Amino acid sequence: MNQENMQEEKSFWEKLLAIDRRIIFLFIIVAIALPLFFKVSMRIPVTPVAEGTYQAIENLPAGSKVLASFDYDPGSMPELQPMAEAFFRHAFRNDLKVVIMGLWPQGPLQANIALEEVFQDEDVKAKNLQYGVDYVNLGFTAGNEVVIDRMGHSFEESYPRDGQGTPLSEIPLMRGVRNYDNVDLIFNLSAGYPGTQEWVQYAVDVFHVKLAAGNTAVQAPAMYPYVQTGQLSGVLGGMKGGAEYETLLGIPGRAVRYMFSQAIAHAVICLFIIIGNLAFFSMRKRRAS
Amino acid sequence: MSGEVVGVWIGAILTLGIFSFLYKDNPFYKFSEALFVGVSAGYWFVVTFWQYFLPKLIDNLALAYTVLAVEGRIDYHWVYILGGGLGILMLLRLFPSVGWLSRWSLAFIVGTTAGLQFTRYLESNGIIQVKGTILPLIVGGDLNTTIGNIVIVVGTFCGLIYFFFSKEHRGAFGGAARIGVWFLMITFGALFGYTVMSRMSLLIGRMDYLFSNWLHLIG
Amino acid sequence: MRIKRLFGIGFLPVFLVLCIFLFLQSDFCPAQEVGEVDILEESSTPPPAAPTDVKAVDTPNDNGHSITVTWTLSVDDGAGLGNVVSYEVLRSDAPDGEFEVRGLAPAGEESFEDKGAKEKGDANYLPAGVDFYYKVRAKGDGLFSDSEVSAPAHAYGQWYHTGKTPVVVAVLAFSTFALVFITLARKGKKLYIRPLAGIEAVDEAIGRATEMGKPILYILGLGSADMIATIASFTILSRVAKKVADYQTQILIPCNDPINMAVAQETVRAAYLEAGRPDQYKEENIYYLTSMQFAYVAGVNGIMLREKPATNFYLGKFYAESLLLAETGSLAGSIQISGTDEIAQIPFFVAATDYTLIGEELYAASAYLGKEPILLGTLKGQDWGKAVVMIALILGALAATFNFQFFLNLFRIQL
Amino acid sequence: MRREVPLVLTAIVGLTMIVSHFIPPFNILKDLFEDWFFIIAAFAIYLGVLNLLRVNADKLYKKKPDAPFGLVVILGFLLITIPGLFFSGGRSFSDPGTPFYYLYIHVYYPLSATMFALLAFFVASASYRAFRARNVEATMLLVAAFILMLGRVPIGDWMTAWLPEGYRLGEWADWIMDFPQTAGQKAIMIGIALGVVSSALRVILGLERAYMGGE
Repeated sequence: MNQENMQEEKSFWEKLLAIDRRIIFLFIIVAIALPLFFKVSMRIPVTPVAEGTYQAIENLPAGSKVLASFDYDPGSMPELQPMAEAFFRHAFRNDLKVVIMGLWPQGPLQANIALEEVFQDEDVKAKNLQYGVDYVNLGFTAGNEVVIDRMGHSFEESYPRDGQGTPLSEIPLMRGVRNYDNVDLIFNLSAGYPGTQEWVQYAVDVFHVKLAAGNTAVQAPAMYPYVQTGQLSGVLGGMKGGAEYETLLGIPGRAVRYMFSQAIAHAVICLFIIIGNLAFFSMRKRRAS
Repeated sequence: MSGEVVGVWIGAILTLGIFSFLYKDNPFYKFSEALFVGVSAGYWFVVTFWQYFLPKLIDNLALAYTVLAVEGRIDYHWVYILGGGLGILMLLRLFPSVGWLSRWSLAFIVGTTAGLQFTRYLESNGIIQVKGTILPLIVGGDLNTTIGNIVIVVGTFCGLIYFFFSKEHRGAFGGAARIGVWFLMITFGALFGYTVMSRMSLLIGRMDYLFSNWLHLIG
Repeated sequence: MRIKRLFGIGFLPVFLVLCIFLFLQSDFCPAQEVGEVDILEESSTPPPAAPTDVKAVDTPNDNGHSITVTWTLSVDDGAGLGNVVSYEVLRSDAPDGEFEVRGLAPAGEESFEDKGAKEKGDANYLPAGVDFYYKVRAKGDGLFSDSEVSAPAHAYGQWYHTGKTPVVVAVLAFSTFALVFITLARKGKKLYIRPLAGIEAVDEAIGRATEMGKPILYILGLGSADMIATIASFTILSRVAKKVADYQTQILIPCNDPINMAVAQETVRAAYLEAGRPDQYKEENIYYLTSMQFAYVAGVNGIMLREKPATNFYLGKFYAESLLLAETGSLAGSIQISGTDEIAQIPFFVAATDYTLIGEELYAASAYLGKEPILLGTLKGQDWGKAVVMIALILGALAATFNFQFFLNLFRIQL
Repeated sequence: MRREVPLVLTAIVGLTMIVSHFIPPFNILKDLFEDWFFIIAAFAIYLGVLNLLRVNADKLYKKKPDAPFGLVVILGFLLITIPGLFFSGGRSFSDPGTPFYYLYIHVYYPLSATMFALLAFFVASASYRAFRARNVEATMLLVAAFILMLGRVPIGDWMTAWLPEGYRLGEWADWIMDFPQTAGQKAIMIGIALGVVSSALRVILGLERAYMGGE
């Protein structure tokens, strides 16, 4: 009897060690997909660098103009798109005017995708925002940092027309906006070159405009020195940065949801490692005895 | 249905095709895989044509020809004919009798790589890294940095001992090599753990694509 | 064979016509210089003071075609009126000639490198040996003022880059180590080489494939022949292929790069020839899949699940695909030997494959497998290199602790 | 001719590249050779594509079991090359709005991103299989991975919230990345530099010549 029991138990650990990996895959799918459906507001510790970006936007008085440069492509969507959405929610809530542009060809399209999402919100709908008055999308212009430099003299030089082909002079929002002197903040979402570093070097250092940014997790640490010197108000780093921004904003969105998935998934992996090791050690002990 | 909606459906179906691989190999995955291989090879072919073949070869030769026609002098850019020649030698592989000539192009490529990387690695992976390891072992008033610097110097030293090929790992030398292995293992563990986050982000991004962009289950 | 030739012959004229057509269709035009218009405004505030002491000299340690301009900051830069925004550097070929803008430097900068193109015909051409004159314009709020014109300067090339001396010393030292030990090895000196688990496993892995009657899969990585790791993989492939030929097993090599495919074909053909079995060589087993990272992985994963190779080799340059390949391989039940110099990927190989060659071990592998004394000699040279580095490390740490600046300067490299 | 020319060519080109690092006027050769490299690669892609089409046409011709998928490969190739070469505005082929871009976004990108995302699953299964505290070395790897995995998400900080600030899991993770990880990385990098030097030398001196093929 006893012997039989032992055999059974042994086979349990053995089975656990040789578990079909599809079961592990299933756990990961559930760990990631399920939290996406819950609107959980997880308490996310906020870092000072992320708070810097939030405060730079929060402190602008209503009616201020923000130039938002979208310098990334679909490859960085999971990390940067939540920041883009949170930014628009933030800007529209505080009645800021947004001028969208891009140094990457797909950047302004990413902005449009984010806008579509944000316009579903009841609060935003209620504001009845109008293109050309509350926000405008200038589109993409080739030339990397040269564009940044030229816009210091005149936006019209780089963008004679907006993304839809309307001359800038005919857009109400752009009236009186000649160069960086007429915007109150630049907000930059960047996944590489050209990106935040170029904005610091060619816009902040030369024209003394304020800059706040969001970057991919890989790139963000390289921007910390600029935050330290004050050239950059703050930087959001990766999905976690997006979640911090949403937490500060009080509107938990994609990133917070994503972060919840992320945390659960990490916990599940750690749990699997622990189970694997328990099985491994009990097997070894048995074999030794 | 607009082009965009059709596009999302195509993308979503192909996404599921690749995911089905997790269960087991099946015709749906085979189809997605075959399409992926074909489309990506075509993608690369198109990119190579517009971004390498045309600007690097044809444009340079056209420039040389323009200078000759307009100013009547032989321009530096004619040397690109040699590059084109090496390229054509590669294509001779299609003809077994003269295929061996392609080895000249291969020799050129291998030689260029060996020479370029020789100095590049020695400088950026070698000398600059050694220089970066030259750290003061005692930093007054900063215990954290002091310990950290000692860890870096000792770790790098022992790690290098592990890589010795011509000496047996025995005695004190073997002990140092063992410490070196510990450092390597911590490095690997840390890099593994560090990457898990971004890998999970990718999957979250895909899941969200399926649930929000395609099925609109999440608002 | 017939299909191949048909493709080849039919293809070339089609290809040429295609090229001509596409070229005509494309909008060929040389780069355009974009002029910059400065807006001058009547204003009550005075313009910023001009920078002074403008000097132009040849940029050192280059091949000519570049002149460095330096100046003393305008008194209004940061102080005074504080209205300097940037400096514009202008150039002319005569002191009283027409000056053209060469570039911009932000306020606070005191130098600018006027880098020209080295080819005649390029719009940005800066000839060596021709005198140029410079002036620097302080700009702020649409107003500007120009400095005095500098003394003439011309660009010329240097025959030795003085900032690279440490690299020269290192190149000479390491080459000498290698050559000395190659010579000693030629003379028959026996060299001890410590065993490496990953290398010892190669024979066993090939033997297993023979027993099982299943093929061997060899992945050259995602790099092209422009990476040494890939070239190291070619040299390992030649050893592995020879053993494979001896054992009369099949080796499959799906390639991500057509050049890799060509080199792999040459390598394996030579190995079979050397093993005395040229008739067993099958070129169709070495083929091109696609150059795009994840599509390549999708293809290779399919091969692994359908062909069920007994042994997988992953040697060369690998990126994020490392774990996708290694996990699928383990799912298919293959023995796996991996090696890469891409540090971020080594952990995944360590976790998911049976044996891993870590960094330098990948480069040593072909010498290990070849067992020719000359190649082993180069390994001994490598060890001497390591010894020198380790001594430098200890001395350097001591020098930094006691602040001996002299020693630290030995490692200064100018890029 | 068949063996000697390539060996001599490799040696000459290799040495020229090494020397050009110290002699600025040779930089021009470095740029030129890199351009030639691209040109050769641009020609070689025709070899690759022909090879791919031939392998898959073979599957169809010989009526192998996976013949339909061979056809999918060929059609997939044509699906993107024809619009990419002829109908996407020449050199601005990859701009938003072109057919090439549409295919990139809706076919290539989802496939690629999904394949990349499979890593999440494989990270989990590899961790389960490989992270066993078998011996001291394996334990160190395991512990370091554990700390980093938990330290990068909020869970780590919750678990160690009872510790004083500066000693929580997130900070441990940073410390490991900053110091021991840097040391290990440096040792590997320096080793690689020496390995590259020695391999490059073997190639340039013609000691490794197997890749040049036989007679």
